[in-house]
Amino acid sequence: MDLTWSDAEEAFRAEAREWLQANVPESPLPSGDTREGFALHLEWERRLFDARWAVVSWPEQYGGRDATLWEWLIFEEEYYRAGAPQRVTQNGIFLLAPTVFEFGTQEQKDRILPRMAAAEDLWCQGWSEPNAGSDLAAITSRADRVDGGWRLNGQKTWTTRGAFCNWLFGLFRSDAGSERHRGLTYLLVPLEADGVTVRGFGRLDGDEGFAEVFFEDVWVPDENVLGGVDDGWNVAMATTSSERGLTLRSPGRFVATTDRLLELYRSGGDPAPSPARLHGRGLRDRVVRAWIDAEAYRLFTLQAVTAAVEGRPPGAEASLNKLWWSEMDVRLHETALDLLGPDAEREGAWSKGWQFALSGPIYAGTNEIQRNIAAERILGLPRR
Amino acid sequence: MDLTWSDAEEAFRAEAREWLQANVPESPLPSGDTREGFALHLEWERRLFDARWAVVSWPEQYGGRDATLWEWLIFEEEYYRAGAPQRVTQNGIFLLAPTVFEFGTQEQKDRILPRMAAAEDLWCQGWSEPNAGSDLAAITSRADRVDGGWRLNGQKTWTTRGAFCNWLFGLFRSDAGSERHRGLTYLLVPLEADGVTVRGFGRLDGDEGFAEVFFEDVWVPDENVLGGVDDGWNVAMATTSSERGLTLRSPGRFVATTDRLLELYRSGGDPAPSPARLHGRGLRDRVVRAWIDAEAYRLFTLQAVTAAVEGRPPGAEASLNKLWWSEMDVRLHETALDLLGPDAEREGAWSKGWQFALSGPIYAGTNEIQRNIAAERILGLPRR
Amino acid sequence: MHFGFTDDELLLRDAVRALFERECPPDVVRAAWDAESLDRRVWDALAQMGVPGVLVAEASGGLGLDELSLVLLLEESGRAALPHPMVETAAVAAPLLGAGLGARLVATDLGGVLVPCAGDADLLLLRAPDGLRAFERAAVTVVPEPTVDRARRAGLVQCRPEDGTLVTGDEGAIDLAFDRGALGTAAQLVGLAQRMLELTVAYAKERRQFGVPIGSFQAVKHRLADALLQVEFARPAVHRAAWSVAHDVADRARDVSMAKAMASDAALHVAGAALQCHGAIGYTVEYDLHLWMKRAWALARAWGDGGWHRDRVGRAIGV
Amino acid sequence: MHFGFTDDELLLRDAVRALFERECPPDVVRAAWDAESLDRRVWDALAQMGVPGVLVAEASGGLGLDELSLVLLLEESGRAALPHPMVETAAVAAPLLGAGLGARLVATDLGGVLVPCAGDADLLLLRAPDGLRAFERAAVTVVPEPTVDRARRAGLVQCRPEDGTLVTGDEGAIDLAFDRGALGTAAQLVGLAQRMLELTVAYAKERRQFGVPIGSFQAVKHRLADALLQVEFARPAVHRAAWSVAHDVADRARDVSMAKAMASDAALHVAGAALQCHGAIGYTVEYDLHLWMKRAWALARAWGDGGWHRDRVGRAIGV
Repeated sequence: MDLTWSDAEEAFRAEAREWLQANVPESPLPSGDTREGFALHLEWERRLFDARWAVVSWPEQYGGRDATLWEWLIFEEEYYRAGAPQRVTQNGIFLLAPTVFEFGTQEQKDRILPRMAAAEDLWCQGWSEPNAGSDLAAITSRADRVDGGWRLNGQKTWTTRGAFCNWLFGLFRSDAGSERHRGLTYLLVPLEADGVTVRGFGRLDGDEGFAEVFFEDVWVPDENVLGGVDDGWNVAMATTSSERGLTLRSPGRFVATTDRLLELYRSGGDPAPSPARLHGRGLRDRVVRAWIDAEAYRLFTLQAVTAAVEGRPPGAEASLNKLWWSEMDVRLHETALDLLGPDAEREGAWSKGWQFALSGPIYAGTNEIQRNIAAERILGLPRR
Repeated sequence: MDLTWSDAEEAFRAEAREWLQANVPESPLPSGDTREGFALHLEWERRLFDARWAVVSWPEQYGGRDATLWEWLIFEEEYYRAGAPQRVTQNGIFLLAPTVFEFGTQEQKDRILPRMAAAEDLWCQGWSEPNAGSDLAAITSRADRVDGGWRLNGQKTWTTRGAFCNWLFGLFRSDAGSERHRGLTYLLVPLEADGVTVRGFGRLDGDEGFAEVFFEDVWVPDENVLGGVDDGWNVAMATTSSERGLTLRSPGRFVATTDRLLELYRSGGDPAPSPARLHGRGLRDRVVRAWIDAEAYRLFTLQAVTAAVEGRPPGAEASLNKLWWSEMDVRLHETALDLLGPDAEREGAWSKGWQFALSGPIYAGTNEIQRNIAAERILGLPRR
Repeated sequence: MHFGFTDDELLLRDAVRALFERECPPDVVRAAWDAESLDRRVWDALAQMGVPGVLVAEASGGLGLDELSLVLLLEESGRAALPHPMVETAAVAAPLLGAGLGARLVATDLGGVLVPCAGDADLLLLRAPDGLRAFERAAVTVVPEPTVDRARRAGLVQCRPEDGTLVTGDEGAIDLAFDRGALGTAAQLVGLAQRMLELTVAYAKERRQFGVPIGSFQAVKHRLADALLQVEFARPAVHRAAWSVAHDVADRARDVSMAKAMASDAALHVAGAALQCHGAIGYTVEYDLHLWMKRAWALARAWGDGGWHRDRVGRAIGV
Repeated sequence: MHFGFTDDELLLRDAVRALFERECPPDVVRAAWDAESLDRRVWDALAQMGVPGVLVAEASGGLGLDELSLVLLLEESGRAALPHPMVETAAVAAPLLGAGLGARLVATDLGGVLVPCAGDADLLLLRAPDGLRAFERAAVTVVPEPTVDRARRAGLVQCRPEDGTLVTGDEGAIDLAFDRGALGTAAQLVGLAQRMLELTVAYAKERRQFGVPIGSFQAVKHRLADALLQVEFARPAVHRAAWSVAHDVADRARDVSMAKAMASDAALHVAGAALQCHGAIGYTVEYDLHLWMKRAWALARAWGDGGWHRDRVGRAIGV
């Protein structure tokens, strides 16, 4: 065990920190889940790309730095510490790109990845449907074989930032007679295509963070199939716990939030300091627990990255990872709101963060599903 | 709404308090779940009976005082406040007696109730079997029809204080071809009968609180059938949330324990006061929560007794009642142990109480079963 | 000893519930989010029934009832997520100002710096150095403040004490007014929790995944059973506190604080369970759940949050 | 950066695990409850492998390893619910006393007033006004004290300081000894939790009710998934704290306290889940679970409980 960073890693950290200090906007951008905010975020994404900080762990040829997973973790720590803007490109970079790296043809890599890194193409995810949420395998959106490509019909929903993106990656039922996980194909769909209708709608915090996407005889060419035809489920799942680590939820975000929580505690609550609020009510213990939770998540991640670096394949512990960060994030914000007391209902970073945290136990597989997975795949309890 | 006691009720309380003050043993009796302790508890039970405090809510003819449910609650409050001994007769009084009142013939009432009240007959429960716990309807112990009675074969287990009792009430499969809830008969079995073997075994706290009871061609006469033949399930269940309120878990116990907890908190922990233990760790908030929990349980009970007095039938809310008191009892004792810190591992009232509290979420239908009942019968969620 | 309500109390409750079902569907709540001024139709209907004067003596033109009726009606207003300041008007102001409020709306800063409906109120009851003062709307400045539940229409109020009339300088009377506010808010929280639970149970019965209603999964069942448990134990605490206020017993402050702490916790707990059992649909503003959930977040911490009130209980019980 | 163990560290761990599986089955734990004196066969076997000297330099006859090896071995001792004072001997005493302990057992009051195996120890390390002193068993009086886990064989120790030898008067050295004790106990708690979880998973697969294994019920699955989560996140905290002690970093106390707090909470959490998922069988002394559960209750609060250690973390991080 060696919990120190090498000189090269420290140098990488210093470079990242210096650039971020010089470039992170002084006042926070408006939410990237509004139309105006999204545009401002794109400027930021392009500045990141120009300085080659957009996709540090990617090969240089696609706009990255060939950074190690350790360097990626360091970058993320610095990114959140600097209070840099939310990454509106993250669904492409964290969810689609690992799949392209693993299943894409060279032509697809060259076509997709540089434009994704440069925030020229903006990707949203098309997995969930009105009747396929936790039960994702119930997908009914169809892709019918036509000459040289596919004709799409159906509906996707809960598509994050769908109203602001120009490409969608999604799963479609390509074998009309198939059921459940079989007969699905992973397709890349331009949202400007004829027959596509995108309707944005409001998330809990009021931002237009979601979209429904309707497909009516939409044509996509064969070159937009990622991985094998009818093999979409495996393609999509293979990278959900990618050994490239790119789908790791980086601890930097929670460590940074916890630092803000400690500040809030020390300041006695914002905006009206009132020490009486804090004593004898267990709030100090909860603040310490929050710090411990975030630190434990950082350690769990170091352990996972060590395993990845040593080439040990990741397993169902991705479920544990998700349970931890999502529920920690809720508790952490709840503690902040309890510190704020009556001021908690004010709109602001904590109330926004709280509402966002609440989505954690729901999206990317509800925590009920994650607990099933942990119990069945790690502990070996019977599926029934 | 009127939350005051009448003069008659206050007089009843004063009489009970005075008698208890004069009669409760000065130093606590040894556990009633040991052979020696049980004998000492019987002396106490008989003293209670002689003063007509054993079964206050029963008719006078069976040894009671015809007390109202309100008076019963008052008596229980005073009983626990006085630190009076655990009732080793409670399984008869609280579980069997309501059934006898509802389903027993006059001959059975006259035969069973006075001797139960006087602690001359000591009753234990024979419901669970090795393979029928949460799934009680899986009972396989058999009662076969023979001339003038029944021949019993099989095994019961988790029989509380079974090794010290002389009678068992239990459910037996009287219709050999029946399944699940049907074809069971509620029978009263003398443990001195030929063919009965009782083996006591140790509970978590080391006391011989449990027994296994084996039946090998045990004969019981027809007069020992309670309620209808083959109707035992309904007979047993009809009184699990008895409108007579006798199966209510009285709040007095928890209120008294909470008072002890407040004392413990105020004393800074026993035996080595150390105020540093108590500050900044959320313990004060937990102590207040414990008090609130117990008080809320008292209010919930007042509401339930009001409904009972008004003749409204109780329903599935008995499940809520059980969830609340059993989980509150665990939290309450856990808080006490955390106040004690390193002294918590010492044998003593709190550690004994903690171990006992842990049985609450398990016995009388696990809390998993209770939550199923609450969700299905109160909220109407589908059984699946 | 009798822990229950009279038939008359329950009949009035049923009438008010029917009024809310008719006059205050979710669309009315939703409309309050962005309306220039608060639509008063529901409130006028309530006023016609005399509800704002529930605590005012009959001789003074009120209903002459006590806090037991009050909490039953406020629980209904919580169920409806009524945007109007019913706690502030009926529970806090009316007993102090007596007759003559009619259909007027009152706002107050007794429950916190953020004053709900400050801009919509006809009258404001504000803390001043010498006690509690009443101000006409025109006599104060209101700065709207963005909060998570926009139907609360919260604002910050600036005033010059001399522009108002002294209502009372008696700290005991102000404490009682605060206790009525906290009690009333607790009742609303129970109503909010109850409604969120009902909404979620209905959804869990209907929504199907894996070929079955999601309400048949044990995880969903147990979470909703826990939510029910919280509501069913918070409610009697509110009812008892109502009795304690009505009879001004020695333990009044303790009982109100216990009720507010339990109701705050129950509502937050149920909101969490409701959102998780709904999944993504609950996370949208198009679905109604968020209207109740955000009110619960706000009210759970207004008039003192759970920790604040447990602290007060602790002082009362000597720890 | 490398958050993992070397093959050598893991090989030694595996060898010790095998030893415990062979020499310390549940019967050995059970026998320690009532035995007049502690059976030393397991300990002698450990001593033959050099385990008590894991932290002692090779030059002094030890294994010359560090706290990373120590916690791996102590986790195994927790899994086995070893009744011998391995933390006290290998983690606390050996680094202070150096070579020559051999197979001797050490007891200490550094972790609390209740001294485990006080009557069985050959040597006692006790706090004295001038520091830490070592006493031969014959030089002290031991009063056995009944505790829930009788295999802890706890007692209260009385001594006259002048009957012992001063080991160290340096507060820093004593703090380090305490941190090693807390760290070692945290490792044992993780092992205890792991074993209770395994026992319960095995039972839940086998025990049938309603015609299916109880482990197929979602309530049981989710409870055990939560238990797993606690263990899997506590373990890296223990490993990191071992590194921090081995390298005596500035954050050593913080890291040890975080580890002990997490391990204490995890073990208590898993004990609760294990008992509930077992049901009545877990509530008997004939079944083995209680041997682990009671050890967890005791160790969770020895050497500082979760709250005590979070308080210490809080001071380290400035809240």
